[in-house]
Amino acid sequence: MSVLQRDSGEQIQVLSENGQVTDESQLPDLTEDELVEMYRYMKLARHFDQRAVSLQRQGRMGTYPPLSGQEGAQIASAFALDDEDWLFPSYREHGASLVRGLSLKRTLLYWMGHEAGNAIPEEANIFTVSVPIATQVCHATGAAWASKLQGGDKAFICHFGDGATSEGDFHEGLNFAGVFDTPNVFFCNNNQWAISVPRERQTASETLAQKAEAYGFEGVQVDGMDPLAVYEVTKRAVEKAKDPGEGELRPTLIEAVQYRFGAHTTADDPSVYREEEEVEQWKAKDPIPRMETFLLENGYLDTEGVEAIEESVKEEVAEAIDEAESVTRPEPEEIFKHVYEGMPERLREQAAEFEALRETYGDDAFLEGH
Amino acid sequence: MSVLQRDSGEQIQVLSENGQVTDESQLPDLTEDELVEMYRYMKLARHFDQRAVSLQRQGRMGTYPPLSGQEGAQIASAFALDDEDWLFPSYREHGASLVRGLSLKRTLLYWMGHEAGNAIPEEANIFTVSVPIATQVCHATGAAWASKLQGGDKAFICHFGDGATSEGDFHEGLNFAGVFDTPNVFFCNNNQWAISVPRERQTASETLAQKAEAYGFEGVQVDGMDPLAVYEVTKRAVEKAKDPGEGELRPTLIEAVQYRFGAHTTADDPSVYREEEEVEQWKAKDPIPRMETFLLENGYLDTEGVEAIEESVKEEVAEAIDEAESVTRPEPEEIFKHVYEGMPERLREQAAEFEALRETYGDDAFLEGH
Amino acid sequence: MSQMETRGETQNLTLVQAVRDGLRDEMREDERVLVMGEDVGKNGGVFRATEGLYDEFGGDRVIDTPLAESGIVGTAIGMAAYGMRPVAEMQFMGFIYPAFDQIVSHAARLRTRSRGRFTCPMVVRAPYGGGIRAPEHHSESTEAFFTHHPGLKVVIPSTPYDTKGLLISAIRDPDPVIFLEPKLIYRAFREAVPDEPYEVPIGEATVRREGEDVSVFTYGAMTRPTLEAAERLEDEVSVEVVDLRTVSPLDEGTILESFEKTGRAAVVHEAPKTGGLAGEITATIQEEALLYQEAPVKRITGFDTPFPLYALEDYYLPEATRIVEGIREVAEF
Amino acid sequence: MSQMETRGETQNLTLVQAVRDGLRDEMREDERVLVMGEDVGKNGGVFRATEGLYDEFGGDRVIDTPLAESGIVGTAIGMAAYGMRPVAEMQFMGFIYPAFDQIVSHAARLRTRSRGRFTCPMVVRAPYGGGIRAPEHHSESTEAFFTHHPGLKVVIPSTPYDTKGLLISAIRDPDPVIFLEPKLIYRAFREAVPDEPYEVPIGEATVRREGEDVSVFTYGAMTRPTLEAAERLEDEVSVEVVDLRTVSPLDEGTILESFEKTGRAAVVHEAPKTGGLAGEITATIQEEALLYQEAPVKRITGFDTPFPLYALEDYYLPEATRIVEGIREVAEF
Ligand SMILES: Cc1ncc(C[n+]2csc(CCOP(=O)(O)OP(=O)(O)O)c2C)c(N)n1
Ligand SMILES: Cc1ncc(C[n+]2csc(CCOP(=O)(O)OP(=O)(O)O)c2C)c(N)n1
Ligand SMILES: [Mg+2]
Ligand SMILES: [Mg+2]
Repeated sequence: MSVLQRDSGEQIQVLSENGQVTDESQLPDLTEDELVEMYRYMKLARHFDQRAVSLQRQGRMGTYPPLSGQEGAQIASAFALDDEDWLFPSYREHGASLVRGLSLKRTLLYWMGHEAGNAIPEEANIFTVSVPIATQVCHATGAAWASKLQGGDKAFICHFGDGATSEGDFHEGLNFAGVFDTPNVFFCNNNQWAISVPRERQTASETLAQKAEAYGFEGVQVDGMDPLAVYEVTKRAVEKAKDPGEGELRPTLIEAVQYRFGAHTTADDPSVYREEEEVEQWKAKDPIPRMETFLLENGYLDTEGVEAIEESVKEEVAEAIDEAESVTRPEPEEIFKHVYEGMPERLREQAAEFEALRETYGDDAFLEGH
Repeated sequence: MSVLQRDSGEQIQVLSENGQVTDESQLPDLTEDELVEMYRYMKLARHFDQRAVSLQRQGRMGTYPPLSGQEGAQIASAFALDDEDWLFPSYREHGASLVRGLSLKRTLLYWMGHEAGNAIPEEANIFTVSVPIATQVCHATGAAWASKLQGGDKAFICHFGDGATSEGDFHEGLNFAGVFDTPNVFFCNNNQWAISVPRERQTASETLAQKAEAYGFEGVQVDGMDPLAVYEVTKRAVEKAKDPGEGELRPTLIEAVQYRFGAHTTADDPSVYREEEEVEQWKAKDPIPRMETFLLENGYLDTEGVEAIEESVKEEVAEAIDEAESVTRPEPEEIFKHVYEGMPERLREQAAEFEALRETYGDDAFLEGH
Repeated sequence: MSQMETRGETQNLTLVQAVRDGLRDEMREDERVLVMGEDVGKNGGVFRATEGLYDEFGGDRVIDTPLAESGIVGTAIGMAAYGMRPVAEMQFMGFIYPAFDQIVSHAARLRTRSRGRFTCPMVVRAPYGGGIRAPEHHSESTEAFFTHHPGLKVVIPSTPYDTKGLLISAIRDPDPVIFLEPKLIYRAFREAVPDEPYEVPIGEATVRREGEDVSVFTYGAMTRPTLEAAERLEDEVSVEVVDLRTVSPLDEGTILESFEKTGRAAVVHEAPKTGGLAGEITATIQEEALLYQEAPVKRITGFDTPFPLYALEDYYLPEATRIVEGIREVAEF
Repeated sequence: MSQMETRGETQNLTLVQAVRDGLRDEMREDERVLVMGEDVGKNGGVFRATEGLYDEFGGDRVIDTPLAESGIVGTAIGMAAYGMRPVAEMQFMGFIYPAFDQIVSHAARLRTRSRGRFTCPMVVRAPYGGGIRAPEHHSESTEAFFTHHPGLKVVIPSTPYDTKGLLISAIRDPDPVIFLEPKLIYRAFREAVPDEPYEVPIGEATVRREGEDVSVFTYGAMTRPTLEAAERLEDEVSVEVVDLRTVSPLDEGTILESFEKTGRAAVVHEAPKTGGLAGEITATIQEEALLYQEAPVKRITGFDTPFPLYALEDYYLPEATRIVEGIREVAEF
């Protein structure tokens, strides 16, 4: 079993920090339009993120986990999927989910505390957000396994963080994937921090990619802030998941090395545990200017194009916010729905009792307390 | 991080299957007496095992997990510890526990359903048996960590099976050990089977030793039916745990490749899931004749010596059985003891209520049912 | 025993055979159904509950998994969400806890969380309870952990007939069901079980013995000693024995109907008293029927201690003597 | 508030500051005490409950661990057995379940299993409960899982004074204590808290408000809306409010004493109704004091549903209106 690109010096990279192609041989097979689309998605995700953080600041949204810095990994990994493939996100994958068909409005609604934000539309192959760390790894393996048993030909990508690799469910999910040779791509967004815990404190292994060694399949480390490298590595993993070579196992563990520029969530203050200097260093690798330079220098896009994109993402985000904010607070009976397919008697009674109280006292009586 | 002896062809071995020394350089530094003592322990464990199985057959004991075939790994790994070191056993380590000071009588009592069997004597550095698979790995890491924080200089060995490597607690325990650089030796008794599940079904990784790669410390594969190799490898791991070399981490994962000759437990029928042929193949590696040949050929022991040992182990086991069987059924109030340091009021009431009933109806009223 | 439908062919089966029969029938009927767990394949399960299934359905539908309960339940959740109907076995109830997070955080909540977009039609089977001289952790009955969590159903049969019918209902149920099998009586007796698949509805208790003076609510392996106690008391107290069969959601209708008739009740279970189901049932009774109540509801249960090693297990488990005494106390209050 | 000892110097602290104060005092007193968990070190905890401890005691005693709850509790058990006094933090109660097996199978049973040779003097701290507009899984109150298991103690303070005293008692306790902190009121108010270490005994409830007509048993964050409801009802019903403080073992003495005086009771908690502590308390009351009972005990609790996302959480949580209504129902029965 080969484990590629063990240490950081050997990470797969296609674009340098300055947006220059460093390895022609790995340039992905993408059209101009696709490259521009990827870039636009990254800009959209970044702008969305900034607006979401400020919504939270203004009390218009609850706790929110920002993604800035991680657009390269999110957008490019989602982009590398075929239409029929599935995405199993963690809670930070707003960019990846967007590419796969989850509207910004729903993402906003979710973080505004509406269950409706999590009702993935039928046509989008995205699983609901999993908050307990690493638990979704097992779900992704199970779904991929089911698909394989059903004779399907799809890949299942699952995103999680560096911190997630310490959980038992990471281990069990990857181990099952190896044993049952399921069509999975395990995509680790190693953003160097699990809240305040640095990567070195998470595990003594030199890379996270090498953890694949324990499961008998391939592990790859990639520059996670290089969208072209991420695309290429993910694409290959997706292809292998569907059609492995002789003697090869389908799953891959991808470690995408990157950085979270902002706070862990809007409830977090990173200045307590990390130096601004470190952030600055990583900002030099920002995937967005890197991609922009590449597009500009290759003539795939000009400065007007860039400006047009900037305008259009602003509009798109503003519209999504308007839409989300115009959704009224859900009715309390929503609490009782969808617990089971049918409603057990006792639950029906509780709902009725509560409704009666609400009629007597009015809504405000219940909302004042907190 | 070097991972030694990755595949079975490269296992560490000192004695061939015929008891010939294959690698002089690895011959452990043991006196004649110590070598004979190891041999005697192995014989004792084997004989104990056979008698225990027949006690269960005769209805004199409950379910019992046999160890035959695994004496080499158990005895030699326990032997490699220094007096002050600690053992964290699984449920099958009767041999290892014996070496470390747990009497056969107590082991029998435990499997006869007496809590008293688990009351490790103060002078023995053995943790209580852990039945839930792999959970003890975390305890061993925690204890080793505590000892290190206290400035101690001890090693903590933890035994578990091949099946245990699939559990989340194996992963979390080893990962903590790597991060906190704890003085642990993780000793995997890979006996090829987890009840009916073969090693290949447990994980797709080529060896279990290579799983250490995920935790940044050393993994070693050893012929687990070669007591001298096991001793040597364990000894080195114990030494490293106490005094690691420059840049080295303290923990080691040892995979001791071996075979369980008998059933998983007396409740198991291995003929349902494995071929007698396979058992026969592994019997050729039996650690006991191997060690015996080595001792005889080197003149450390003669045939009378062997016979004397056979006699003495029989006596020792017979005595332990007599002692264990002469222990009367514990008093029911034992149920209520040791739940907490003090007895909460409600528990006291339950105990009293039960005692009153027992006085009224007599013991038999409670025992007849089942 | 009561609502048994025995038209058509039947076989005399033990409870564990009825488990296997139910699994086999549903696997034949519905190819989405699969069985997974430790030793369920070639070995046919450590209690032989899945015997023969591997030969009939092959390794893709009767799956020996690695030794990892969270992995088993976690992947089964993914499978269930993706159109399969997995039946995951936990080898003993005492080993279900590594999967606890997956059960309560995901199986129980997937439907709620996704507003019905994803569901989790899976069954988690586990043998539970004491009395078989097993080692530590092999005798638990911690059903109350699962009855406290919304989104789960919890079923505990006490007869072969019910076992097959309830298991089939559980497999067909659109939501996750924890299916606990009283291993003490896996082979204790046989009963006529129809060859054809049939459902015993989830959520319905049954009256195993009619009586006028005291209602005793129980389930699983405790049903038999409870019936025995009722018989012993025949000349003294007329005891009604209600076998709950489903412990979540509880069949309040049947419980209250019986209680309103007798005005006196006891609950019998193996699990520790504090926080056990007996407390929930008692609370429900006094909430809904206090004015009928003539005596405290007696909880005849395991003690508030860990389950002891087997030398003492007979003392731990409620048996006819303790049940007789408890019922008498209620009758005489 | 009742048994407060305020001799000596005091400081006005919030509840979360009292947590930190208790930890710091015990770490100063006893060098075996250490704090471990996710983000408890440099970051001082996501709620700042361990702020400043890392600077004072260093990384060997205030330990940032990898993200692995079973590993945290499992290694803490090994540490506790080996002479340390670990205080393990679970970042939120909703993330305690991966450690459930270690808690119920080991922490709770080590003493029993080894006949006292090994013990587990550890504390597992977790913020619990709703009301802070947090994401999914951040608002659980599943204390009933832990109160059902023998070998554990479960403590839930509702004031800064009690928090420090109970936490110190928990750390000094020879057995494992689950210490649940009502995060809704982490910063809701301040109270004089002695600078010196002191114990508030585990297992003792306290009467927060005396009354004659109805006893209301509650704990944690629900204590405040319950007191508010009692005040609102002042002219109508004389309400006694008992803050349980320890939910395992329950202080039956105080509960029964209050109930025998009033003959009417309600229990208020955030956790779902079915299988929650209210049922256990109700069962205990009717077992021991049925003859005093004049009305059904009312359970004023969370619904039998998963905790909703925050847009609806205010409806889920019992608050003064529902409590007032429930108490009235009891009073008027
Ligand atoms: C089981 C569990 N434990 C703890 C948490 C609280 N928590 C939320 S995010 C987080 C850190 C996650 O770090 P990482 O996996 O690196 O992902 P990142 O947030 O950096 O994307 C923690 C500890 C949780 N959500 N689930
Ligand atoms: C958590 C848990 N799950 C399941 C079991 C039931 N069980 C007991 S032994 C065993 C197989 C263990 O295999 P392995 O780890 O290889 O050890 P071996 O018995 O071969 O020594 C199983 C599944 C258990 N004891 N604990
Ligand atoms: Mg991270
Ligand atoms: Mg094995």
